[in-house]
Amino acid sequence: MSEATAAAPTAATDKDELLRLYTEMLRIRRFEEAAARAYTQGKISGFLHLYIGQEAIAVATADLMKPGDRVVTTYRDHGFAIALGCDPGACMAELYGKKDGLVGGVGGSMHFFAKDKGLWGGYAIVGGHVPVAAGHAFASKYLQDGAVTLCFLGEGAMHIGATHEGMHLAGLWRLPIVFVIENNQYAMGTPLKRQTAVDDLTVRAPAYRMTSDRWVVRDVFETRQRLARAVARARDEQQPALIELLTYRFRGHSMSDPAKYRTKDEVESWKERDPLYRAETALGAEHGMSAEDIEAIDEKVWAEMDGAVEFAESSPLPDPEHRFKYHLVEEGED
Amino acid sequence: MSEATAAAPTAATDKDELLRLYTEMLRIRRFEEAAARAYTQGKISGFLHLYIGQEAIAVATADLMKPGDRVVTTYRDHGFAIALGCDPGACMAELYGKKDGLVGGVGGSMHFFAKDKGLWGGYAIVGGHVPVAAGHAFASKYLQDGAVTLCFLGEGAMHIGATHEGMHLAGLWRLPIVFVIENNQYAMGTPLKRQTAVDDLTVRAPAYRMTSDRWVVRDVFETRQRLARAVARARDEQQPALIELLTYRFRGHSMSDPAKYRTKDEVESWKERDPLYRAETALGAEHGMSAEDIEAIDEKVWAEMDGAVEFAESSPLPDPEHRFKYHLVEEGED
Amino acid sequence: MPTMQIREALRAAIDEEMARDDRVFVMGEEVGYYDGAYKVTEGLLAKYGEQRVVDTPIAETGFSGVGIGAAMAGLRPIVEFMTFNFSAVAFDQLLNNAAKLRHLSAGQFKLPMVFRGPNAAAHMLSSTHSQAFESFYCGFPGVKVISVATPYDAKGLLKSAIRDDNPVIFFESEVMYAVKGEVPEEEYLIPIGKADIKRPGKDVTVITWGQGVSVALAGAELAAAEGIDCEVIDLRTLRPLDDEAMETSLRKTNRCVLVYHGWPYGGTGAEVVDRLTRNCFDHLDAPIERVCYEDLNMPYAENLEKLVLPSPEDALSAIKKVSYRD
Amino acid sequence: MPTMQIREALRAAIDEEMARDDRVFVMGEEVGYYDGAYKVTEGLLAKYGEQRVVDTPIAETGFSGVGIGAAMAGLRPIVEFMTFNFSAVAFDQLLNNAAKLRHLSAGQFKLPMVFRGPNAAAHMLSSTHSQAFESFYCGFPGVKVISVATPYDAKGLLKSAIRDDNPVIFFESEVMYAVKGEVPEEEYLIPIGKADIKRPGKDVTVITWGQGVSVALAGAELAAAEGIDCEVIDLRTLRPLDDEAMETSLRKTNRCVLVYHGWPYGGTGAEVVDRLTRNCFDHLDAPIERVCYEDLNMPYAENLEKLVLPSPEDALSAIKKVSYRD
Ligand SMILES: Cc1ncc(C[n+]2csc(CCOP(=O)(O)OP(=O)(O)O)c2C)c(N)n1
Ligand SMILES: Cc1ncc(C[n+]2csc(CCOP(=O)(O)OP(=O)(O)O)c2C)c(N)n1
Ligand SMILES: [Mg+2]
Ligand SMILES: [Mg+2]
Repeated sequence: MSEATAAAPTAATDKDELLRLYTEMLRIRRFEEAAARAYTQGKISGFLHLYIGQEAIAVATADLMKPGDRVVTTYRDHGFAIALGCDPGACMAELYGKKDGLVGGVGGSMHFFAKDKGLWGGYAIVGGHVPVAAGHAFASKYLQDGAVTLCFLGEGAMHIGATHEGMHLAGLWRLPIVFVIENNQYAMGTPLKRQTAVDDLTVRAPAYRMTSDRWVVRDVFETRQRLARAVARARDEQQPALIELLTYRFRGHSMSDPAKYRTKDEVESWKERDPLYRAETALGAEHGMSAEDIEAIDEKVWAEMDGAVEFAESSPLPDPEHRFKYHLVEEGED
Repeated sequence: MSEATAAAPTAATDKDELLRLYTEMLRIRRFEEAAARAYTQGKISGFLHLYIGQEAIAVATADLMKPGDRVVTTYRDHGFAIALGCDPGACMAELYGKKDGLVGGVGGSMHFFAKDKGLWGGYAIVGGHVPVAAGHAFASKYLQDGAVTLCFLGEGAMHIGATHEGMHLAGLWRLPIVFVIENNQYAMGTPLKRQTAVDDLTVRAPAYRMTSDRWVVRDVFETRQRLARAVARARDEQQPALIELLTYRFRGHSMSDPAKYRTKDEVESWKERDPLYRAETALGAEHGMSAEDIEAIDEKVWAEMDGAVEFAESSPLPDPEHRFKYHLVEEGED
Repeated sequence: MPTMQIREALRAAIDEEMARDDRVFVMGEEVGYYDGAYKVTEGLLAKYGEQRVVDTPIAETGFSGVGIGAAMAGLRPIVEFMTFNFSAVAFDQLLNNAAKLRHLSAGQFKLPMVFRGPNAAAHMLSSTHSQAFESFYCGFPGVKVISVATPYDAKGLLKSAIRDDNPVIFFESEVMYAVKGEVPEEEYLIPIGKADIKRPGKDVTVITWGQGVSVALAGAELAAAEGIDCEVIDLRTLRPLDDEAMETSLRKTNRCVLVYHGWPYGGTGAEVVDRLTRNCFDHLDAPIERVCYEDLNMPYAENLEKLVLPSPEDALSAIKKVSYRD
Repeated sequence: MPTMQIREALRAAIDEEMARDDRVFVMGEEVGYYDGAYKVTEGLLAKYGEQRVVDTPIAETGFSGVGIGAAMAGLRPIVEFMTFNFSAVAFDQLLNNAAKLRHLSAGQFKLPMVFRGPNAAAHMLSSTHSQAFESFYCGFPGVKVISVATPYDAKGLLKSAIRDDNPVIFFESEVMYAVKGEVPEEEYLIPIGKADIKRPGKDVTVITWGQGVSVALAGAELAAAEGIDCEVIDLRTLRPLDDEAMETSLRKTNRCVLVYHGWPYGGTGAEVVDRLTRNCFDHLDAPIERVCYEDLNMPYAENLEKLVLPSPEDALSAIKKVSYRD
């Protein structure tokens, strides 16, 4: 990891841009903190996998996507939903299992879908979405619609067969797709070194005739720029890519995981790389924003998320009849 | 492939050795020719996948194995059975679905098993045996029995998930195993270039932290020697390996495949590399064996295989009650 | 009416639907350059080209998933399993993606696709290659399941399956591809979910599907020779089941036998017994009998395989048993 | 007698068998350093070390296959699926290797191993994480299948499963790991294949297993309040089924209801109905009723999930129905 770390440039130049992306990252973080609070209060149940620490990836991605492009990701999907413009109220209502939830309360945290916003889904079987994402890209090539599919997966998903098969077909068929490994160092409690015999997961790229890239996610601009390069080649040259992003989740695997398997030192060292923290620092130190101005943004964001919680809490439960819907397309339905 | 081809040394020095291995290869070929004839006569049914052209691999392997070592392979398994010392009569009887078959007529061509001879099975689901073979090696490590498992697979099996998972675990856990890809250029009718985006299948070895090797199988001695090197490292250093053997099957995928998908030229060019043909040539040209002496060997081998056919034909059908056996271990059974 | 093989009927269905809608494509191992392992797709590559007749590596999870993803993006894939035995490695894609994604996305996505290929035992292929998958694939919601036994049904139902906006699992049979039958010149569709009376009768209802159909019909002939007049109902669709057709017949005959290729424990066989005994309890004069595989891994040897498979004689015994004539 | 949780009973079974036979080992995701996703294997790594408590990457096909291969080579693996939902990606290994290799090798190999983990719905995990796998894993020969509902049964049956020389599929439940009950201090084994009467009664036989047991018992209480005395039979082993226990009860009560977590189509539920109606046809005063999941993909929302799951009230309705008191 050291060389990738060494190469990382410092943050952005344009203040408004930085402020905009900072705010987007903050919205994700605050959304999840609000969700975590509700979970702790027993208002949300099931599994809740937080994205805290990885927000820059979703924000950078959403920012470079063109209309028609698609994101396919895992159960750790709130960040992409917020970044892609889903209403936090609808997202929160989904976590609450309410009628106004993003998918009407049928999916919960692990299954956010917002097709019109480019979120083609959060998937809960590790690796199972990788061939599906390749299928979206297959359709793009077939229909020549010019869209690129961005498929996100945890580093833990690299070891399962479905991932291999999906990537292999994408490479063989030169599909317009970018696979992005969010290597947050752990699969549940298992550190990378007990998952695989290698350090660098992009070592597999040549086996699929993909290009690769790999960096520590410290800077949302760098992340956007390097991802954009891969997306452009996927779109214009039918060159699929395998990208490994070195990142960290500051919370446990899910809300029920106390994350006792890592040291304080390790967590602290990653906090220094936290793109949100670094953006905030840059806004102050490099762009002269005052602590009050930054605090004001946070308050605005918190207000939005408190509103989301309120919306979720006041949303009704799904109608009992709702459970019969959408299993099959019924005659005349679309 | 060119460089691998270039590096191939010429055949052996010791005549007796060469004669012995030549005879072993010939036994496999004649066994299968006898089986093919019986199939054409309608005496054998089901699938029959011939190994003709690849015999050197099984012979070299059997020759380097130590007691306790295991071979796990695919449905293309007759060659290993003969090479490992299974009685051709029992093998033929299995193809006939007879009582005296290697596994009593329950498995047929695709499922030869002879545990005591080191043949830990022919498997018919592509890739499905790879994790199982890793499991044998896992047990060797656990029990410290010093055995090595040799897992053979077609190049077509490289693209399926089970293969990836099995190899990945073997690499992670440093198991005493050697994976040998018998790249016979086709998976049924699909040539390598439509199976994968790469030419060299050992490109995956680094992803599993395995050593690799790759050569054209023209010479049974070279094959034995290079395989033995990998086996020794697996045994002594817990260093698993991924080996790609460039070879060719001269028949169709199975007896029902007319193999129209390849040119005569291609087949001819591989015939020149045929280790059996080359060994025969060397016996004459380098070791001064007469055509009659060579012919005499062939006659002896044919006599053995005609005997095998006779044995199979006169073997009774399995008892009807036999179908109830071996589904579960019954009380007191072993 | 012209006569054709089931293989040709299936091919005609695919061909017509590909001509009708260019979002329809075929994908699987050896479907293109090899013209299909069992020649169902013969000639389609030549006619429609590589984009629409897609040869795949051996990666059932991969290409099933690609089919699912392509369907979500607006295509209409026909995914061929060389045989359904090889779909076991793709089970997760069928169970957790094909059957669930419309529901999970609250209707944002449709999955108009067909998984098709031969199912159940062929001849002397041993246990891993002789399995009937309806007991696995009928047991969960979100899919439709079809099993065909005649060229007419094969064509009409495959066309309906391709046009259906849901994932359809479509069972054929290696040993039946060459079975011939009449198929109309004009286009027709057969509705999914409707059973068919393959032989009318009044004494015993024989319910069957797939490879069971010819066994059931032969059994019915044997029974006729003994004066028992069987009504043979070919379910054709296994999910959803045509309860009405089954019950109508049973209320008439008051006796029922099932004949099919597949293991006994659970599955469609047990489900039919369960439904009929509950829904027609007072109409049943005898317990329903099932004639199917023995509960064994399929042996390779021909004589053993034959014993494991259901035979017309087995069917006759069961028919006589429910008629209290054994 | 001491009281412990099901989780502790399972752990004790594994611990005792590991102490007894050093060929027994545990393998799965997070079984070691994490002490088990649901803490069943807590403390075992510390006690037995990395060689015998093996954490795996996320590769169910891979580590199931490794377990199978290790069993063939003389070890006795306990393979944990974090939940059985994730076994779907390993289906081929169970179906085509675990269940068949002894047969294919004509008895040259034994496969003494256990696949275990939680099965069926937990609470608000949505459709991919709420599935009951008995309808898939009971349908083929070559395996035994167990489902436990009390600490006593969990310990006694897991020990038997570990000692069994065959592949055993062993179902637990996330939501039942904390259920407490008495477990003897002394060692004991419970034979595989024997059902248990969890509540004796004379009016209606209620057959159940797994998560269904508590629902059935609660339903029986409700029925008792209305004067119907139910006999609740916990199958415990789902393959092979204990026909004798079921039939003995049914011949006494002449009425039967099934209560279980799982989809309705096929599976163990339908199989039991089929067997009982055939074998006890003249003893049945009413058609057997089944209380199980609605035939739907499981929704996340709590209120919807509750409606899909079987409840004591549903059980009561069915009990009254078969008693002609509805
Ligand atoms: C096939 C499968 N096996 C196991 C699980 C349980 N599981 C859910 S998330 C997870 C860890 C995934 O780690 P990683 O891929 O690194 O993603 P991260 O959670 O770190 O984002 C596991 C084991 C699953 N969902 N699917
Ligand atoms: C999972 C699976 N898919 C498909 C098949 C059908 N099939 C049997 S052999 C084969 C080709 C295998 O090619 P390769 O791995 O190169 O081995 P070879 O036959 O050339 O020795 C196929 C597709 C199968 N047995 N298993
Ligand atoms: Mg991770
Ligand atoms: Mg090959």
